[in-house]
Amino acid sequence: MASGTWADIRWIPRGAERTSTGRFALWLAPWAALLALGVYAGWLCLYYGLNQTNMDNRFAFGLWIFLDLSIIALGAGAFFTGFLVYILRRTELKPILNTAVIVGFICYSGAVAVLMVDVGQPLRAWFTFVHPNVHSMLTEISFCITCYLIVLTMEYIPLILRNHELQKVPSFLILEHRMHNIVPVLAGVGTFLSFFHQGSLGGLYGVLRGRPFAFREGFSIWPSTFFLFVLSAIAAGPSFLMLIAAAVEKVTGRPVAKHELLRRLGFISGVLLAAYVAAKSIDTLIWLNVTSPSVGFAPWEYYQFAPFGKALLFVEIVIFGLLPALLLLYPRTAAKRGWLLTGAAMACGGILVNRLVLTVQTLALPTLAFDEFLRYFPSWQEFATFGGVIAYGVILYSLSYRYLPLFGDK
Amino acid sequence: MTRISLTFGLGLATALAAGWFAFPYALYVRRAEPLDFRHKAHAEKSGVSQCTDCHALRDDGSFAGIPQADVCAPCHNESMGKRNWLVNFRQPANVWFSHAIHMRRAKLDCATCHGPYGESAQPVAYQQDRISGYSRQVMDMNTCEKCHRERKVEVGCLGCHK
Amino acid sequence: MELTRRDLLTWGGGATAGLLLTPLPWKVLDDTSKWTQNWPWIPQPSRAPIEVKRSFCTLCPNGCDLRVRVASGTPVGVSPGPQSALCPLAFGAHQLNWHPGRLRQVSHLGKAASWNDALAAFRKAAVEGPIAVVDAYPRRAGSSVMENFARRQGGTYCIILSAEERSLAPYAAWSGAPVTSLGYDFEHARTILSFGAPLLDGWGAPGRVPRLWSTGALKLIQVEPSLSRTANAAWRWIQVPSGSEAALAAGLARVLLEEHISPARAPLPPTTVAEAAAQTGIAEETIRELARTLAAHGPAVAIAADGDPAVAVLNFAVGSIGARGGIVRRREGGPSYLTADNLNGHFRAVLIDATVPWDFAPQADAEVFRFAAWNGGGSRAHWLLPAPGFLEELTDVPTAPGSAVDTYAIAANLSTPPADVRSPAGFLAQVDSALPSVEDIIHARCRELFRTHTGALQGEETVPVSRFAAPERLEEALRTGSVWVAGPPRSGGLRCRFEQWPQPTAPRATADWTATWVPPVLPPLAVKLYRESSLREPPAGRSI
Amino acid sequence: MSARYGMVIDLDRCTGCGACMVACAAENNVPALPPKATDRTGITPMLVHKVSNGQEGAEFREAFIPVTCMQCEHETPCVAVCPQQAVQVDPATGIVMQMPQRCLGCRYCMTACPYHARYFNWWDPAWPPGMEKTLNPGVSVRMRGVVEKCNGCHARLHAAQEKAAAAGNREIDPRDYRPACAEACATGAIQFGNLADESDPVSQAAHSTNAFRLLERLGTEPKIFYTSDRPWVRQLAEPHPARGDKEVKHG
Repeated sequence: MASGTWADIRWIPRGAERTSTGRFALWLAPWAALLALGVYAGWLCLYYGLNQTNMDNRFAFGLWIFLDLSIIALGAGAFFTGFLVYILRRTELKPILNTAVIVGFICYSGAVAVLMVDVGQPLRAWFTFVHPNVHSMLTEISFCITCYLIVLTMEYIPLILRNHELQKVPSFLILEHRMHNIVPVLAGVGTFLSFFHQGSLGGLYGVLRGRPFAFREGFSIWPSTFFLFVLSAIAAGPSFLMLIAAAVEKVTGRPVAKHELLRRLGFISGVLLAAYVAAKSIDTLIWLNVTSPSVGFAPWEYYQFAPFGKALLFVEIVIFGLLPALLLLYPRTAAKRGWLLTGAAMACGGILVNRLVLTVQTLALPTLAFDEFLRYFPSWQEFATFGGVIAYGVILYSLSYRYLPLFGDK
Repeated sequence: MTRISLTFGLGLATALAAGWFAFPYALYVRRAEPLDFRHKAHAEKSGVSQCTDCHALRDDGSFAGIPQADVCAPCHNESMGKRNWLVNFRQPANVWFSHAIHMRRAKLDCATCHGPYGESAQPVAYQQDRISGYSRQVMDMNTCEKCHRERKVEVGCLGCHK
Repeated sequence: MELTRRDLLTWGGGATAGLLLTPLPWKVLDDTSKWTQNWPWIPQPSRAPIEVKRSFCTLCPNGCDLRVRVASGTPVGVSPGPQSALCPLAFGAHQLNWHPGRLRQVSHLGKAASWNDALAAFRKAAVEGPIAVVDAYPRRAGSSVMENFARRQGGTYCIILSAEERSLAPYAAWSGAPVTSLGYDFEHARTILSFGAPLLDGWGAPGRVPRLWSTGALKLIQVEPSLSRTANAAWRWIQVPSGSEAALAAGLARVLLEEHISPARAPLPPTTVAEAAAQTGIAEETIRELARTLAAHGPAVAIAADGDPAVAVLNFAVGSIGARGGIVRRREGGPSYLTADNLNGHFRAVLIDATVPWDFAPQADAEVFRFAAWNGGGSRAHWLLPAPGFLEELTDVPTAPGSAVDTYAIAANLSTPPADVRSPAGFLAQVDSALPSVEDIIHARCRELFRTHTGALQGEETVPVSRFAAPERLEEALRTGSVWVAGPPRSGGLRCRFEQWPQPTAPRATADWTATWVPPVLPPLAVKLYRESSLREPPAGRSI
Repeated sequence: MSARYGMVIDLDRCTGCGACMVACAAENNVPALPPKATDRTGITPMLVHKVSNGQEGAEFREAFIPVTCMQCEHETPCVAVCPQQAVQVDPATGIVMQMPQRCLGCRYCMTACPYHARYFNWWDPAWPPGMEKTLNPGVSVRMRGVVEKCNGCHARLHAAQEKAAAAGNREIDPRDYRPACAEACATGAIQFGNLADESDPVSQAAHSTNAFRLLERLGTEPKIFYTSDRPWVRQLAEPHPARGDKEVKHG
């Protein structure tokens, strides 16, 4: 039953059950601490430079890029659900839409924040918009992500404005309605932008002619990884939303998403994942037998350095690809909540493995005959910075959940 | 409605005023030259006609910039000593500008870039940008690029940067 | 009328809109990025004009010639001159004068002191007893000031031989010629048989053997227990167990003499080829074949890196002593010096020149005055006296050790020294006012060169001395980077008496290219080389 | 007019002394290493690798491979990926120019370069007190947080151009423009010249039978050539991740 300070209570959606202010603060406290640590670590990197990290001339990209790629893929649920609801009119997914938007916003804003610490000269980042190199995947990413972040913000604002305290301000009420009407349009724009930058993130490595482990042939300017990334992202997005919903239920102890909804998401995820696994397998075979040998790299030699052995390839495609797809699609397992969520979790895990291999193994592998396989382990500053982003996400979501009618509470 | 537009307009006006007038004034710090040198007076009195009479190229083609005291010596019997001039046109350390190439090869005259600086009756105040540390008069890259485009002289980054 | 929340919001909206229509946000954005391009804590190079000047590297006795770019009294770049190539360290040498290990202050037993204290102490010592002066770079004008002082004071002047001179010591002993007057005529040799001398790795002038080797005309045979840089690049690497070099030399000599394939005549060595093969683990046939190569592909010369007479003696059999392409005596040569390891007798004090390596341990009970530009640490010196650093003093450059021809050059001082440094010559001049100054000696030497009318000056072009009108012209040319080069060595100018086949001495470790490098510290950029490339380990005993 | 500057490096004449590295660092105002730096966070626009033939005992031999920016001519990996045109191939010289003042330090180009010839300024450049006086005035000091690489000693090209202009010539005198590494090489193993000029000995050497380029099959047309008479050395041009016989660096 709602009980808390008057000041706090009046912001909570009418009739919604929320925990007491005290318990809510207790829940936030550790996350706030983590966020503080992350901010401190980020400041260290900005003030003293990136020598605070364990990256070096060979490992020019490290933990941050890996996790950026991952969370942006997981955040794909936002645009994809919007696409399904507003463009394909799959209204049964509406209950999860708000969560999707917020999760998307968190993932993207978090990724951008980390990127600003990751680049050596954040104050020059805007050069990309003034002197863009149209051939660079990174340019495409910068533009798309920036635009899409704006879109997400515009999708998020009406949610905030739906808070009944804020709606007391008339202009806010008007604004909320106005913006609510354009949300379908935003969804369309978001879909378009997301499609491209999700792909470009794949292209990021796929175009690296100098890194035969990552280099892929493709269609016109886009290497195959471009499409694989889109596919894997929209496959993992719904799964991630399932996990979030489940987590919310666990934490709040209130049913927020019916099993039917989860199954629906699981089904979508499963179908796309299956498609992805098929495409990925074909791509891998072509690369192993055609692309890589053509530039003189004997493909299996990539896999002789632990821990990046052949096993990892199997784990990525079969254990964390095919298997979860089956779990999500096979009616008997899909019917069981436990199996369904396991499948979702493994699907997301598969994305992580894929992004890890592409970012870290590519850099660790030698290219010249006389250079060596190198290892890298992130410094605490790198971990802490990212921990901060996760804390930021949890806090933002918790606040949204507490004060906004995310699951359409009356 | 009128009230809204009024307050809105008020905000607009304040911002415009701040941005266009207060900001430039606050951005630059004015610093005095060690000596208020007058180009015009020198041109008239000493009969110096060419900029290059005082601002010469060295044998290796590098530009001598502001002349040393020995150039002043013939006319000024009292020692001028060494002065730390604030150079209005000094480019930052990462720019390589060759006067030799622009004067000898492109046959530009000084005024093309420096304007009527040589005829200035009063010393031009040195205004330094508080943030970037640049002089306000210093030629910016767009101006260089514009001229190069017009004359179809394509150079890469390191053609002008070092 | 009172302000409502709405008023504030609309005002804010207007202000935001307005601000975007002003230069403010854009200018700030642009300026902050310019700020990152000119961070105030990043050092800026000088804007002063650059002059290219000529001088010589005096960080080791090889005296390579330099083209130095100088901006406002500071070298900002070092390039090889037309005559030489440079060692890796030379390219960072201009940074040494600001090395953290630079000595800038007189110190006595680790405590700061003044030049007057040091002078007083030295004068006292000079009155009380004989003083030994140790120098590792003899025949400079500064050296002869020290030598003069020692003679007048009743003390002793002694030198430390360079690696090249140590390898020549046996021939000096057999011929009676001073070791500083001997050299290798590599320029005319076609085969070099090196017993462990790092010929491509800093033995002698950095450019000398490497250049000859790189043309492919020189057959380089390296005898060494392990694969050194030189062995790796040599035409042949003969791997022998450490200590068996003498046996191989004897074996080769025996073949050469038995088969009469070399012009030389000498009694047969006691060692037979079979014994040599047994000791070295090399097939007899290989030894014979190697000896025939020496004979067929002459002029050939053998180098005993550590001056082991039992190896050096091989040159008798090869017939390369005093011959073209072999071991020669230079025209001018040099006087014979007492070497520091033969220094005996009691000395009240020892004056150590800045060129002496830090591992040199002077006699225990003497008061040690040590000159140095950089602190090598752990010295047993009572007095540490800051000396001029790289290109900070005018000095002349005598013939490089092991050179076949005499040379003379003058190293101009291009860098302004710190306030409180003095050269030993300057210091001694204050003790004994009758001593000549370095300038005087250089003038005198130039006049002498002019008088002899031999040799030529090599600079941008080569000009015979006879073409110079006056000694001043000659000196001017020398001071601006020309090198005086004497005529070729007299053939047969070196006669060695053969006594008997010497017993092998215990092998000494051969030093690499940092051996003759005077500073105990290395240029910071060379330290990068050690740390970031897999090329080599930092040399022992040098603080990098 | 438009030259194609390149190098031919005779690996059989490289003694591995490392003079090219030091000369390069000095010419380009590369800072000395900060104490905490590892051998993978420093700047070495020219880096000499030590390799071996993997044989045992008397057959064991080493070779030294100076690696710098290969000045790729075609589909230059770093140029393609830079989001804000901080890298470009100079049409007049063929030199791949890295512009530190434009760079935002995203390091994408470093992941793109197969030769690991690009270096990030992990540290603020710093020198012992007073040593900044020895900096080369022709080259600006790079700030922390940007990528840099071999720019073909552009300061020397500038000087040559200015000298030519002052003398009233359009073209530079080739003798006035020679990068520090080539100038420093005692044995003349590193030869620098204009590949576009058939009369240039360097462009002739580049077409000799023993000439090769590293990872040639990537198709990036490097302008740094190597020559060697030793087959096992020539093999090193081919990618071969299985060979691990590069000596593990100390430190």
